[in-house]
Amino acid sequence: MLEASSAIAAALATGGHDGAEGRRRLRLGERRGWHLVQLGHYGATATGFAVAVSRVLGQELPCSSTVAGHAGPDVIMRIAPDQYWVVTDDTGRAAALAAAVPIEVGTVLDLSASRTRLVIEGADARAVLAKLVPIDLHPSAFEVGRFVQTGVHHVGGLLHRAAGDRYEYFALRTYGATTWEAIADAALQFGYDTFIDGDPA
Amino acid sequence: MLRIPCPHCGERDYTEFRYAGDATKRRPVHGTEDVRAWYEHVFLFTNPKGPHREYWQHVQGCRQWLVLERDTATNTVGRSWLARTGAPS
Amino acid sequence: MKLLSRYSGLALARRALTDSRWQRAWRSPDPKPSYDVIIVGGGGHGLATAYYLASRHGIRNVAVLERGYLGSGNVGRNTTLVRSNYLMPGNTQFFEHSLQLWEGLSHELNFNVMLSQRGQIVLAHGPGQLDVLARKGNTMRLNGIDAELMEREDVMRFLPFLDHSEHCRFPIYGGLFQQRAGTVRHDAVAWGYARAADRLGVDIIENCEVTGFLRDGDRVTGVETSRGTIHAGRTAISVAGHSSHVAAMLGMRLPIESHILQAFVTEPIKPFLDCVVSFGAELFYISQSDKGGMVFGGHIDGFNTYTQRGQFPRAQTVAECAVALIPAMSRLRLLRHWGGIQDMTPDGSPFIGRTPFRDLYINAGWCYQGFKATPATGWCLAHTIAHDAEHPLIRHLALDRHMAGNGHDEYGLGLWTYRQ
Amino acid sequence: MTVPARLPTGGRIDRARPLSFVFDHRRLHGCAGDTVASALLANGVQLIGRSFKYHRPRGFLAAGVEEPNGLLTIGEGARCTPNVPATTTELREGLFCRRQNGWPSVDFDVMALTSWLAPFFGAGFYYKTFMGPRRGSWMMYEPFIRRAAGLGEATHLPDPDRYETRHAFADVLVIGAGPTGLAAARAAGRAGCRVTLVEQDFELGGSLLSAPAGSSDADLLATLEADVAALANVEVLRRTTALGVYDGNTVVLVERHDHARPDPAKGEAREVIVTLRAGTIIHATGAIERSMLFGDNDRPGVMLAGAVRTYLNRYAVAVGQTAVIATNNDSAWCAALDLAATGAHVTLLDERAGAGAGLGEAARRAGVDVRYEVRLRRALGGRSVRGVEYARRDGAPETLACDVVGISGGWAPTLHLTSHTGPKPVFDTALDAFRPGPFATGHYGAGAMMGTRSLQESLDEGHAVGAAAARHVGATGAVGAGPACAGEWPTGHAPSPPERSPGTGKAFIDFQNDVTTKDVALAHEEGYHSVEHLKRFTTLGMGTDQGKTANVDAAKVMASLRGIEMAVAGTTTYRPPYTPVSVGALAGRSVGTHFRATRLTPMHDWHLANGAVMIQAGPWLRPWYYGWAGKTVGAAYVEEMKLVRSGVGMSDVSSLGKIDIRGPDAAIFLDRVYVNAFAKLPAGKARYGVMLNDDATVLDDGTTARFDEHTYFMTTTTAQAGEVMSWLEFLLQVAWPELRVQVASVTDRWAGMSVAGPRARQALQLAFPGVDLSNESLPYMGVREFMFQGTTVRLLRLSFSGELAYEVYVPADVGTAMWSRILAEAAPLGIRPYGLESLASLRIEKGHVAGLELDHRNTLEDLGLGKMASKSKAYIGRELATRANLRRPGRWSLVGLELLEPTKKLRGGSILFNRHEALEGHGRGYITSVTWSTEHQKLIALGLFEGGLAHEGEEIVCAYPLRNEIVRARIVSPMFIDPTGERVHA
Repeated sequence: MLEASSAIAAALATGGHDGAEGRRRLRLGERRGWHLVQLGHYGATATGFAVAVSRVLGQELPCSSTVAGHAGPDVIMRIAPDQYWVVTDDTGRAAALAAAVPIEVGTVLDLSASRTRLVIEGADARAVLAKLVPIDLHPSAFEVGRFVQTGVHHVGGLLHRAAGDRYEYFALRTYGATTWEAIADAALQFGYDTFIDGDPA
Repeated sequence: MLRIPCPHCGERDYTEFRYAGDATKRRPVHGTEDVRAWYEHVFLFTNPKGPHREYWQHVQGCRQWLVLERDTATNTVGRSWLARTGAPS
Repeated sequence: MKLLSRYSGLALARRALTDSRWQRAWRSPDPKPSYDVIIVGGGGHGLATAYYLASRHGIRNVAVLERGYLGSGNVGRNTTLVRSNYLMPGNTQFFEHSLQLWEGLSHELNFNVMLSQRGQIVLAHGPGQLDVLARKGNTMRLNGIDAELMEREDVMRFLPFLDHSEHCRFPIYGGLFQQRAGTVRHDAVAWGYARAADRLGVDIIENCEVTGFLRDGDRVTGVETSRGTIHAGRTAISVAGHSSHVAAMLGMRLPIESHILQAFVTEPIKPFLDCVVSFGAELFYISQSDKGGMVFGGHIDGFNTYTQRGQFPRAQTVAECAVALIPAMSRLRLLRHWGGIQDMTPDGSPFIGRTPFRDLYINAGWCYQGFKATPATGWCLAHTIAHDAEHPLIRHLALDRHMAGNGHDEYGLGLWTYRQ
Repeated sequence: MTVPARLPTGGRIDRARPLSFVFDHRRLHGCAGDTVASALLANGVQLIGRSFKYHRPRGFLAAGVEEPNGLLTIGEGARCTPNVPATTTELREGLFCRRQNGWPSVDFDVMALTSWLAPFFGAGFYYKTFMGPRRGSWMMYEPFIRRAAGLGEATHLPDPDRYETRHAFADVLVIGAGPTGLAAARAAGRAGCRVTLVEQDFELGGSLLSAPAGSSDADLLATLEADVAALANVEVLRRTTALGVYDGNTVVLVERHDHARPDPAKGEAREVIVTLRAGTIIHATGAIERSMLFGDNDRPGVMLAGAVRTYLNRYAVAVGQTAVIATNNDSAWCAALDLAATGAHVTLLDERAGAGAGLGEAARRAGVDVRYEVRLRRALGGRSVRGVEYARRDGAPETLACDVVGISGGWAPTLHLTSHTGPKPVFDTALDAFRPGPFATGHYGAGAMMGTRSLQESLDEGHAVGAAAARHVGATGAVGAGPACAGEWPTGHAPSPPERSPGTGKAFIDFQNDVTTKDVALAHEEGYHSVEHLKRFTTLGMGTDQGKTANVDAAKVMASLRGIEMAVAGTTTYRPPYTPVSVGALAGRSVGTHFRATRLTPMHDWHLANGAVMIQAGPWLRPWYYGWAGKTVGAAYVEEMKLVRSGVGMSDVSSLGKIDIRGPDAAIFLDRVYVNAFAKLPAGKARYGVMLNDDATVLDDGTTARFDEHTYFMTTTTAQAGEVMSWLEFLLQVAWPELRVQVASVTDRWAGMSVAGPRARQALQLAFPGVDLSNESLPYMGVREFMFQGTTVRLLRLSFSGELAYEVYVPADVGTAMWSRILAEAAPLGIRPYGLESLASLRIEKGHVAGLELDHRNTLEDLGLGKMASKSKAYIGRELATRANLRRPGRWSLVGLELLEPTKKLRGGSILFNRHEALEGHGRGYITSVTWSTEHQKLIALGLFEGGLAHEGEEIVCAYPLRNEIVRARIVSPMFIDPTGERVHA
């Protein structure tokens, strides 16, 4: 097996940082060992596509463009009117979907390794993100389960509120290190520890 | 700062989008050999001072091309719809 | 009481020590029923055109019609740069002619427009970019225009306070310097041309909005205005920022979209930067005014608008460029930012010359470069109107050039609509 | 420590927290709660600076943001900040400040001589002189003008402080936390919506802060503050200025943290720009007091009456023992009464015949000497005021000795923010000032900024708009009753316009820019009549205070000279920011390395660890050259070229744009996009393609591989990847939505590495044992996807260098592992990495066009690619390519050049000429790219030349006048190596 490496390995290796008060109030990390499948259909094939896909996922595709759906441990996000992301830990997901969706109905594209999944955790996570994304993250406007496609430092990415104080940001892998630096820099005043969630498969 | 209603993502800062010009123009059908028609399509603009329809692409979001109604005299933003649907929803 | 009309140090002393008074800089006449030539638009270009019509072509029965106050458009909203570092055939000669006219303008107009030739450096941030600048510099030299190539070390010596550090995102690799480039006091240009044209008999009519055109078949014979109908032998449109709007009165569609370009000034400080510096990593340029403010600008905001106000994110990206170029700029404080409406064209070059209508001429589409072109535009447009034939320096700027495939893309950026 | 003018009691300062600071090298003392201005006044400092043009001595005019005179340089070294208003700078321990614009010193300033020459230096004098003796003489005078202008001196050192930006959202934004704003925030907060209340001061309260301690107004403030603090949904931002109101209900704020000495190493920012998107905006910005026009009205000690009261009551500064208060309205009576209460001797000069109810009686009780229907003519004194000359209308002047003069010419609503995007100001005759025009839906104004003069009315208005704004955003909670005040401040304004100075001496309108009534008269004389001409001709209102105390008066003086109404005269346009803001704050964290986001390839860390020198390529960092090949780029790239030409090398090409295109109509789609045909490209093959813009200029080139019938893998140039992706999306979503195709950027999904050189196949055979790489199995332009050690590998046999070469793509996370594996396995073959410089040089030798040739001006034919265009199908750009000038013979098109003079150099950017023709004008072409050819052992180049290869074999001249170089070269085919393609097919 070829050894997988992280886009932010070097940055992660430098460790955490004490905040202005000498404390570390946040946890910043990377989630590893996951897969990303992008699904798409054409103008007239939405129904057949939905049927084929939900058979594999065991779950209807979400209609919402703002709230993620769940199929077991998989997270499904409607990223465009005709496109979905399946975020999964299941290595076989892409192949299973590809087998189920004929090309006449839609497309299945394995995008694993194309994104760096950054995790921001802690009570100050919202304050850190407010420095980076032009999105209203007030709990009344951005409930758990919400996701947005937006940008950090003029580069697009996807932000998902995975749990109460846990946010995950899917950065383009080639911008992963620069995005990490921006997040860590924004977290400097609060202080942070770093962690790695899930090892490379 | 302009705030643009993306038909898919909701209202966002205009900086997430890329402006792409006059959406009132109709692109000649692919292969149309009328050079004048292509010239007018590519090079001439109505550029009105007032209500207008224009293309934007939500490049940092859903990457959808959309049509936005906006008043160029005031920057007041109106309706928007996916360009692929071709009409206000 | 004596009225002083000519400007000089002596006249200033006379005004200070005697009961003499200054003559008004320009009269405020009511429009006559007809003129030989009407210029629509009392900005720098329109006033310069009127002045050269009167002074070079003996056509003095001229009116300049201005919707608001004289000089209310882009002539008073720009970052005041003048230069002649242009690459494309046609542009090189045109802008050099303009710079030469600038060099004699204070004397010509008896109005100090404060041409300050402290030089401009355009920076390169990589070897390829320096080659592109070298091509331009070599072309300038071959056309008798001053240009100097600077290597990284030369720039470090010349402007040590630019960011030459290892933290710099886009290291400075070199630059192209033109000593004769510089700045001009922008309002003075409008006022100086207005005063000089007025002395030659040109009527400058403010608060006079053109609302329509008089036509006789395909011939334009005058204008309807908020102050009545005015007949004209020939009519020229020179209304940067509103070109499409005015052309639409004649049913013309132009290769122009209106965009906002913002300009910025800091509080005044003692001499800090002696020349004009243009960043190479992004569009950004900065100089220091005689009053001490750092004057700078960048890209257009990037969408079609007629509002004369900018979007804040552009102010941020421009400020980022300022600090990236000169880290000490961070501590200076921004005093004001404002916007001007700019005609953007598909190839970044303007349109000057005749139109599909007889006796109607247009000057529009100046993109980022209208101010520095002011004297040469006036010069060439006056010639074109006087002779009903394009001046040789503007033959490449015809309104219908794109139909013939004669795009004139100075910066090689391609169709701007897809390149914001 | 003695603080001579500090009152022993009273004020809102904290005497228990003394602070010391340095002013012009003297150590002075103040307290927490002081501004630098109040501390200086408390220390008896009256002369605070010299004016801009005439270098007149100046003291504080105001106590807030409107201050025109009191600008100091604060801080030292790299933290030296010029032109900071002392009136808004919170005092902190150890603060270092100095006065500016005086030489040799502010106390003794030689430049004050200019004041004597003032008659020559009227507004715009420079337009009339400095033109001789010859053209260009201005350059002789300018340095003196430049030196004389400017205020403080800035440092050239990089700013050591940190700035940030932040995004915020609120249902209701209240700007200004005076009584009106507090009442509004209280109401909106009680209704239950998200409220943000911003206040530029470090204390809430606005005008209430100027009330004496223990007064009913002070009690009211305490109550309002407590009410607002009790609401968890109201966010209160102190030391935060609303700089501007922009489209989309966006308000930009700046938070200042200088008072806390932020430590950048701890991530603490000095200033934070907040971009706040508001549901509704409530303007509660109050009003600014106007000065009065009389001779020498700029003498230090002449202050706005409101400032006198603020210094006295808020800061406990004994501003004077013998005071004159001059006014045209009731508000200044408070200052007179409060001063008298401290034991000062106060004379009140009111322009009117009488004052508001009860004021006369109160003044008599307080011992204030009141004189009606009198007007100030002149201030007496030099570096500080010693008295005033005043007169009844048409009466003889009388003098009064005094050590402070408080003036009040009425109040002008602070409407700057409302006019940034909102209504044009309208002139209110009763108010004798401009007020905001009607607001758009969702915007509200209340209190003094609307011209309201009574405290209770302001509270009522604040409460009402707070409730209305809450309703506007759908909040339904009960707001209850509004706050009530116990006392009433005096009301009433005199609509009498300020008259031009009847006295002698200069009457300043714009103190900072030294604009006097005479300058306005001069502008009138010369015809600069419109408010904009007046502003531009006299520089009125263009100082750091943006004429906050000056604009209305100047417009009134001009209107009266012209004999027109103020409504006709109008006012100039207010521009953001409301008060100056650091450029650094706007830049936020986008500075230094973070100026722009950086894009790194999957093998980036490996490159750094293995001696690569990196170079910028748009957002990317790419290896430029490797240390193994040499210490300089010039030496290294030649070694790297030799490696590829003679053995095998590997280069990181991950930055190429990569687009996955799939669907039943993918072939049709590509046929339309590319000039050449792709529909018939067999699966398992790749083809080089070029796409045009609609206007027929070349958009991009690259190779597209077909992996199966419906799946294509497109590569684009690094520079154009984003453009191409957007373009394809446009075509599919807008132009041809009927096509069943999905496109996705997979640039980040795949790591790419090019293995090139005669031994490339051997190298890959070592890396992928068991995979059949024979020429038959994987011929030139063949592609294959296979699994290797659990990883998908895409192998494309393409060549950019002209050698036998392959591009290897693997998922990005195993990029480094694959890269390392190939280097390790093929080590016996001498494989090494090569960088961008040699990559670019190899392609020049092969004659491939790239960035410097693809500059959006060139057509397909110009680049020698005309033959690629299909004649049997339509493609984008086909029609406009037929325009006459694009078909003209003799266009500049691609050629190769070889140097004929081995001792000289070829250089990119050289201009090309025929032999024997004059070297002038624009030439017949230019050189785009140059390299040393290892193959030919000479310098070669690509360029564009008039007529192109029709001139093959001709000798031409390359001119590089920037270095005074002229060299001879020969036009040759751009394909310098292997023109028949034997190597790539090997």
